[in-house]
Amino acid sequence: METTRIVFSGSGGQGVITAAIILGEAAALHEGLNAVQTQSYGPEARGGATRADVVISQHPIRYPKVISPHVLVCLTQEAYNKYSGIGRPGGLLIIDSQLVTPAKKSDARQVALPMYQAVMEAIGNPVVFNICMLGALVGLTSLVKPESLWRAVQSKIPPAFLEINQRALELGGELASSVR
Amino acid sequence: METTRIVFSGSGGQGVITAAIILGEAAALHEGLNAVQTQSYGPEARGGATRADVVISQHPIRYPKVISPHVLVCLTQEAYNKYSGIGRPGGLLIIDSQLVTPAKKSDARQVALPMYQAVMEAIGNPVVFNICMLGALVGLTSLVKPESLWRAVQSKIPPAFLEINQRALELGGELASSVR
Amino acid sequence: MPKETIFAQGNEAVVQGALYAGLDFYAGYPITPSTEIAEILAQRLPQAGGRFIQMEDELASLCAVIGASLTGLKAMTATSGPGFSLMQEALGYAVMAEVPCVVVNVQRGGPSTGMPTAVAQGDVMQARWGTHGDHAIIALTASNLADVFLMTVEAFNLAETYRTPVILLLDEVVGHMREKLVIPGPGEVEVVQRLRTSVPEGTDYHPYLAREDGRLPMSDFGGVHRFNVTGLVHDMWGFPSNDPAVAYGLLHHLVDKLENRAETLARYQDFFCDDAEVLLISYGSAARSALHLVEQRRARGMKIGLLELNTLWPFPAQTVRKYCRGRGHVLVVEMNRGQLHGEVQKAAEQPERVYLANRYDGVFISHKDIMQVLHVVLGKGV
Amino acid sequence: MPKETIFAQGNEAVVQGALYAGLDFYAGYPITPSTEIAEILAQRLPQAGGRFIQMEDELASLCAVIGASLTGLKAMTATSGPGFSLMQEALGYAVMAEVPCVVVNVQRGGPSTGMPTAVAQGDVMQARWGTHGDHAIIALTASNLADVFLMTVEAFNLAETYRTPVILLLDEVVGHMREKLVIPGPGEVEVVQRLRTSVPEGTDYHPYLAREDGRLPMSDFGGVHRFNVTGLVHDMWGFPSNDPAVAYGLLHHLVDKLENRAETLARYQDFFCDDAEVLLISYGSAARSALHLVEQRRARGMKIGLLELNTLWPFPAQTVRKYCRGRGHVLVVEMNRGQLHGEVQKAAEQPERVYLANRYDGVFISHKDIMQVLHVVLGKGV
Amino acid sequence: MESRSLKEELSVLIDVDWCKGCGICVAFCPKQALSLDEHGKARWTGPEDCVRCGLCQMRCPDLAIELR
Amino acid sequence: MESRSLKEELSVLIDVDWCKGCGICVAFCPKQALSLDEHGKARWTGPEDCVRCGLCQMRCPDLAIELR
Amino acid sequence: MNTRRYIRERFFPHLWCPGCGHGIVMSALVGAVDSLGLSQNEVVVISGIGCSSRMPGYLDFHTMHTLHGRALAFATGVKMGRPDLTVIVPMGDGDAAAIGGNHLIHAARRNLDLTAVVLNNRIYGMTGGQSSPTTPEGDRSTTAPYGVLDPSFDLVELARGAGASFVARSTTYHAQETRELLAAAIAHQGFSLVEVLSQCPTYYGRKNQGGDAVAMMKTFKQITAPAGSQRAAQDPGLITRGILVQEPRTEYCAAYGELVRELSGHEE
Amino acid sequence: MNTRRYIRERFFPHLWCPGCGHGIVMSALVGAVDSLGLSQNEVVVISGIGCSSRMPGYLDFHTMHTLHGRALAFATGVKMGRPDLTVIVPMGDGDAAAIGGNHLIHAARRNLDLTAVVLNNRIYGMTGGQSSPTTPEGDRSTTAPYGVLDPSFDLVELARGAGASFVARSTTYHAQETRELLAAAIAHQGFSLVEVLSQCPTYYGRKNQGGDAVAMMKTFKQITAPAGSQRAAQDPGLITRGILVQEPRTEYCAAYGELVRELSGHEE
Ligand SMILES: Cc1ncc(C[n+]2csc(CCOP(=O)(O)OP(=O)(O)O)c2C)c(N)n1
Ligand SMILES: Cc1ncc(C[n+]2csc(CCOP(=O)(O)OP(=O)(O)O)c2C)c(N)n1
Ligand code: SF4
Ligand code: SF4
Ligand code: SF4
Ligand code: SF4
Ligand code: SF4
Ligand code: SF4
Ligand SMILES: [Mg+2]
Ligand SMILES: [Mg+2]
Repeated sequence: METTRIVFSGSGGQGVITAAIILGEAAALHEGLNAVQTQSYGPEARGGATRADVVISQHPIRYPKVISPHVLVCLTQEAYNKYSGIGRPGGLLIIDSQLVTPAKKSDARQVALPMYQAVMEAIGNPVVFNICMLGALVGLTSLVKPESLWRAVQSKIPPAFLEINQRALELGGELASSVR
Repeated sequence: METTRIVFSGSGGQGVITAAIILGEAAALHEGLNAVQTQSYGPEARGGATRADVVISQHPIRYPKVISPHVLVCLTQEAYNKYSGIGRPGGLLIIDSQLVTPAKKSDARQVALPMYQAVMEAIGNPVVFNICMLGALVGLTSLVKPESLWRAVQSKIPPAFLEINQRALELGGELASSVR
Repeated sequence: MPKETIFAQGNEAVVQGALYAGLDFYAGYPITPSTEIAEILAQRLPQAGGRFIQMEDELASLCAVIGASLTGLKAMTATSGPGFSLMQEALGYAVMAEVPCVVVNVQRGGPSTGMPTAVAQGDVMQARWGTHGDHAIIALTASNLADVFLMTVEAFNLAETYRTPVILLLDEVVGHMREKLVIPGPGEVEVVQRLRTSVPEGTDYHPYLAREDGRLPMSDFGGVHRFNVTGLVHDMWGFPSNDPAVAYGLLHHLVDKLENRAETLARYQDFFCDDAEVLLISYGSAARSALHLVEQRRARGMKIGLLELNTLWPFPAQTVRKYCRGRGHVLVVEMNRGQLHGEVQKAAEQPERVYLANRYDGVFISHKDIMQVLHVVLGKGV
Repeated sequence: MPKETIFAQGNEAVVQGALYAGLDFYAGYPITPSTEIAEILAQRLPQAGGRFIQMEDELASLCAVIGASLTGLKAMTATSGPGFSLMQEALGYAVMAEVPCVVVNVQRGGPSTGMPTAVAQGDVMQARWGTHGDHAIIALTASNLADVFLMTVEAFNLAETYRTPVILLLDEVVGHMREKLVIPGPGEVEVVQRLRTSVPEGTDYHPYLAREDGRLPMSDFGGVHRFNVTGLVHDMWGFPSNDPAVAYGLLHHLVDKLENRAETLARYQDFFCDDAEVLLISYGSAARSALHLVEQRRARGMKIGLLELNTLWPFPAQTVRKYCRGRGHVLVVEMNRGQLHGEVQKAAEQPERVYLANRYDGVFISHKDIMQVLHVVLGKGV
Repeated sequence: MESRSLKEELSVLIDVDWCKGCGICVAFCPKQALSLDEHGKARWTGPEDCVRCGLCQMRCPDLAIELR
Repeated sequence: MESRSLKEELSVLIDVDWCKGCGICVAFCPKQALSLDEHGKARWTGPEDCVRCGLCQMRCPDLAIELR
Repeated sequence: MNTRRYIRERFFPHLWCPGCGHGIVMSALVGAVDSLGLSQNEVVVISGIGCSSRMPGYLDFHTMHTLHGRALAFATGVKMGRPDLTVIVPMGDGDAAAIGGNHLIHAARRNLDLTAVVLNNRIYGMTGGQSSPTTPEGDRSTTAPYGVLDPSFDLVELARGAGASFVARSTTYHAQETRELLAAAIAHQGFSLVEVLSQCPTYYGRKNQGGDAVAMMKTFKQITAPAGSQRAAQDPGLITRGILVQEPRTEYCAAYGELVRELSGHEE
Repeated sequence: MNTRRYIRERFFPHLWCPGCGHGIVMSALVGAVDSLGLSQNEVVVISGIGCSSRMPGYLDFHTMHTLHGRALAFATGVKMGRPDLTVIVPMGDGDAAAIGGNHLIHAARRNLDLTAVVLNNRIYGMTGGQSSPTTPEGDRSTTAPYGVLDPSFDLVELARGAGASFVARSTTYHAQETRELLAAAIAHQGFSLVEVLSQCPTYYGRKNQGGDAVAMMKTFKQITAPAGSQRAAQDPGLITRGILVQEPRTEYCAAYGELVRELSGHEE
């Protein structure tokens, strides 16, 4: 696989960093790829927009940050306002259709999915929102195999929560297939 | 006046550093000469030998320490043992005849004066031992004028003690003249 | 056989390396961006039979580390800029008393509180000169998790070999970056154990007398040899001395044991250097961007190479001089105002050809930033 | 008209200079060989309407000094090696927050507790690099009491002019040596007063916005302008910022305001340099022995001269380069393992001609020690 | 002025931009005069029950409430 | 052994090289069994009065006294 | 009271987490200053580093954000420089009692007229939930995953032992009491320490099943009682609130000013 | 007791001034170790810097002369490294309570089994007579030429406030009592602090008309009384001696060792 650069953005509590780690781990440990994950956080970590970067490649990865992402995920309006401009032409921009109102047209292909709503309706617990998003992301991009993602999720989540996470992953996949 | 280098040595409580400061001050402030005073003290300050150096000259003084003293004063046996060797040929070595037993012949002219004994007999207070020594030193060398020395003593000593200090100075002078 | 493969942070790689090297004791005080080292060790160390303690400040942490080391333990602390400044007095003590230990500084933006969550490499000179008085120090760094692991083990090895504190000078990006880490199996990487004296009980033991090979065997507190440890100038038994000859000998020993071995202690890697007309010299996370640029430009036929330093101190001047020789241009790539650049200039035969590609605004330096400088250096403007 | 002539210690000359410069506040913690500064000020400062406080440690002392300075006072602390190491975090704060103050370090033998009563000049590099992160600093020194007095006044002047901490880097011999000191009368030596803002109440005041001449007018705590002071990267109002452009600008400002003025800030004296084939470069008490040798050898016809530096940091590289040009040999005379020697080598056009005459065993370097090195350098053996 | 009661004089004003929806004011209002709206922001929903005790203002960690 | 009294068994030994002549032992000996000699060193001048209480040893700052 | 007069509105909404108790303490502090009728130009607020130490940035006084643990040392210089100013020193529990413990006890001993306010959330908030010297034994933190082993400081007892002339304690639940105690502390001539139990729902709460901010504040109500109250007497396990030490003692700056007047004739 | 067994005779006569109380404390400490039957190889003595801190050099145990004020921090590492060793930490009053105050209160709180001995001569001896935080108000020193303005610490109260589980006090006059208290402190499982009033005739005595060593020791007799004694009760101005705090509490190393055993199965 050639190099793919992904940026997740959202607010502190949404688990975007965890999502990035899970994706990186899935690629690195379960697909034999290289993956590097970084994040940037200011003193504003407790408000403002959080950002996590993942680079996945079959080649060694040197520069660890993402300059123009192939895939950009924005889970809050603030994150969208701050980051939607960095997407690259031909790239993919995933937003949550309830939490983000796309203000301007971006160069990237913009996909709005009702992930938050779906999670709240089907599972009723916002903690798995990020996992649903990962399910959708993988559904849309095939960056890693769903099994790899699932193995990575398992390593990060306490057993008691596995079921709702699995449900969230599937939910994301379903949302993705709806637009594919 | 050409450069004269003096070393005072003795033990902590004997006031050798004060003596050195008084001599330096007499030369520097009251005779228009240059004077530099330094001292060396180790963690052994509270035992062992204390040493204070004075350089007096009509020229500017650069190197502030004394390498081969024209005048060396030793007020304890320990100081004598440690320092008597540094005196220079033709120099002057002043020792207290009660407190120091000269073990070996030194290159310098060795003058033993019963300063401590004289002070205790005539004044009865060992605190002016160092001033008596200064009196003897100046008596023997004419390094500075007695008036200059006296003015320097006055600036360092509380009024209440002036009288016994004056007495000690004179006593030193008398001892000096006895051997001159 | 590798023990395990994990997807982890640089800070976790430090922990893995330290445990591999046999870490027994950790004392520390939290500070961004090094805190994870303490947090992970708080969990892992007692599981491994070791001991973790959170102290009241950074200075106390390093003091405790020194104390623990004297009982025979492998001991470490970790901090960042402000805490590293606070440790300087104790660092000098460890140098003077020749106590093996490891001090990790995950650098962040300075001076002062600076930019606590931003990347920087501004403590390079401080690592060398932060404590008062003449001394020498070892400082290692790394740009990727495999090297972080190895350099952590190396830090313990060198600390034990030379009876000295070793500084592991990382940066925020390396500390927080996650990538794959293959943890070597037991025996795959050499681990130097403490050299203990063979002098038997009842025979005079000299804690500060070097053997012929320059090493000083130790005896643990609680063992059969009772000696003295002090930050004062001391004789070969560890007792204070004011003898100028003793002071002279000790200072020589302390500085020379490391500075005279600069090339032995030099850990570095080169990439595409053989025919390189442009040589980049870099270290820590900045070296990733440098390598990125090198690989990118090589693909386009440019003769460019990278010397990545893992040993920063003692500065491997001869190695650097050799690498610089005959290059058209040398670019030092770092995230500060040219701290290592100054050393490279001192080392190079043609200092006027040594340029600086840097960034110090809290933003991670990219291949593009370096390329921009390179353009100017090559006379192509911006 | 001189005010008074006294026969005093170097440490007392510091006190006299500080009082002349208008010292209002002193906070400190005792340590040999700087303690007399505190002791004399404890007596003199309240007599002069100022305030003295003995704090719980050295770090607290510098913090208090910074606080007092922000209320508009001229403030100082004094210490020696171990205490100077402890102050490093606060020193960086003063740099970052641009708080004028003076820190005296009367150097003693290091590293660590070292030789507390012995002379050394081992903290030269620490003065420049002791705190974490990129920064710049002013450090002054002197070899005789007249200069100690003047450099103390100068330290306050430069602190006020550049809104920066200034380090007065003395050594044990200068601190404890007694000689004649002619205290200048009022007005004889220039005293720079704090530059206060002319911005009236109600108008936006920018504590961190430089005027055209580069100076930053201040407003005292308790005055009509309320602003913020922080050790974080901050904007022109003093409020924290993470904007890379702000960080870039601030770091440039902090370093360049001093480094770019290195030659303006250079204080030095030359002796017999015009036709000197051998140039000694020295500072502090070591320069006395150097001058002794120069005068002695000149009397015998040798073409030897001395450049005595009073400004150590920012290092006056251009001045030094100029002085080194065309000399047969340059000898740096200092009491450490070559700390300034490295800077002179960097500055000189022919670094291979720059030699080191040093001593670091606690014994004061003499003209004889220097002569011995000179013999070797001149090819005459020992 | 004197004759107007506190009730009439003072309103509980909530700055929704500052309110972070922690629910503290709501939980501790002695008169249940506050509630969180659908955006998770505090609202003064019971002005008639409110006794203008000011506890909500004092306990709001975001300085989002003022009685004026 | 048992039959010999303490008095006979123990002596107050003073190491004159270590004694700095502070006079503490002399001042606080309950039996005035110690005094300073002409060199300013402590001497056990009253062995017959001495009750071997050991106070002198305990209070000597120079570890110069031993009852043995 | 017009709170906004005392704050720097442009930095609001502030950066503290939803429900963080520190904002309540800041609000109480503003109320205390207001109740004392102090002008903004005569108040200096000096913090260390931590979540609590964001406070000076938000307050429109002379403000200073210093080094972790050193706020009281800086404040000592400010107060010595301008004894007429009111100097208030908000600190975190880590700030005040871990790294800054020595400055705290010395300030208490010296009795300089500073008002120290410890926002005690019993955790390191800023750095993400490590234990502090006030984290109760057995509680969890990121550096005490198996529970804290060492006993915590009782800050009131510590300050008392150090000789503080005024010590008080309250909680964010008791916001009005906090304001009154802060006013009394500021009015006190000499060093004063006010400990305010403050909730950190983000770290302390999460790590210790403390629930959300509301639940944590309810806990504060349950585990405390006014000193001298019946409840306090009946249950010695309760944490006492109110003014716990109050002794008139010579203030340091005043004594020093007296000395300066004597020696120099300067009127200050 | 054969005192010389425990000392490094080659450094005697020692460097303390004639009449300096520190030697009496050292003698008492040797007596205490002897009375407990400890072997020299199981004792570690760790000091800071100061006249008092010359002690480790003179004692034939494992010894360490560290940094001014930091002895307890070093000792913490030593004890954590070898919990089976007896760790004794002699410190000066400046060492322990000025620069080292924070380590003192944290060691007291943490309750690691260390024995801290403060040789309180109420002055900085080593550096030549500056005031320390225990110099009584009004007394003179080289840095308080007009008399000390700030109140001094009561070290016992400070340690109590910090939560120490064993605190005792005596004086060099009461040399036997000192030995017994030191033995009790060493035997105590947990942190113990023993304050011993010690005379510095050279500086404190001279500056404050205290007379010579003998006179100063007589003063110690006059100004102190055993806690609980009639004299103490009658005159609250007297300084109390004896064991003043003694509470059994879990020792830190023991608790940590328990944790390690649980988690790792390691027997230590
Ligand atoms: C010298 C130094 N050490 C460590 C840190 C990192 N640090 C910043 S704030 C903090 C602790 C914060 O806890 P607390 O003081 O309780 O305040 P809170 O955030 O809980 O309000 C630490 C350890 C630092 N900034 N400086
Ligand atoms: C960091 C540091 N600051 C200051 C000193 C200087 N110093 C050495 S001992 C000492 C104080 C000694 O007083 P105390 O602790 O009471 O011991 P004493 O000498 O009275 O027994 C000081 C200030 C030092 N060595 N290190
Ligand atoms: S003022 Fe009192 S009653 Fe009214 S809303 Fe606020 S808390 Fe409720
Ligand atoms: S207390 Fe304040 S922040 Fe919380 S919900 Fe009420 S108004 Fe909003
Ligand atoms: S107490 Fe000891 S040192 Fe003092 S006089 Fe007696 S024997 Fe000598
Ligand atoms: S043992 Fe007792 S009685 Fe005998 S000399 Fe010593 S103090 Fe006096
Ligand atoms: S982390 Fe805790 S202390 Fe910090 S702002 Fe959030 S709730 Fe408050
Ligand atoms: S100076 Fe004081 S404390 Fe130090 S050895 Fe002398 S008498 Fe003892
Ligand atoms: Mg906290
Ligand atoms: Mg003392």
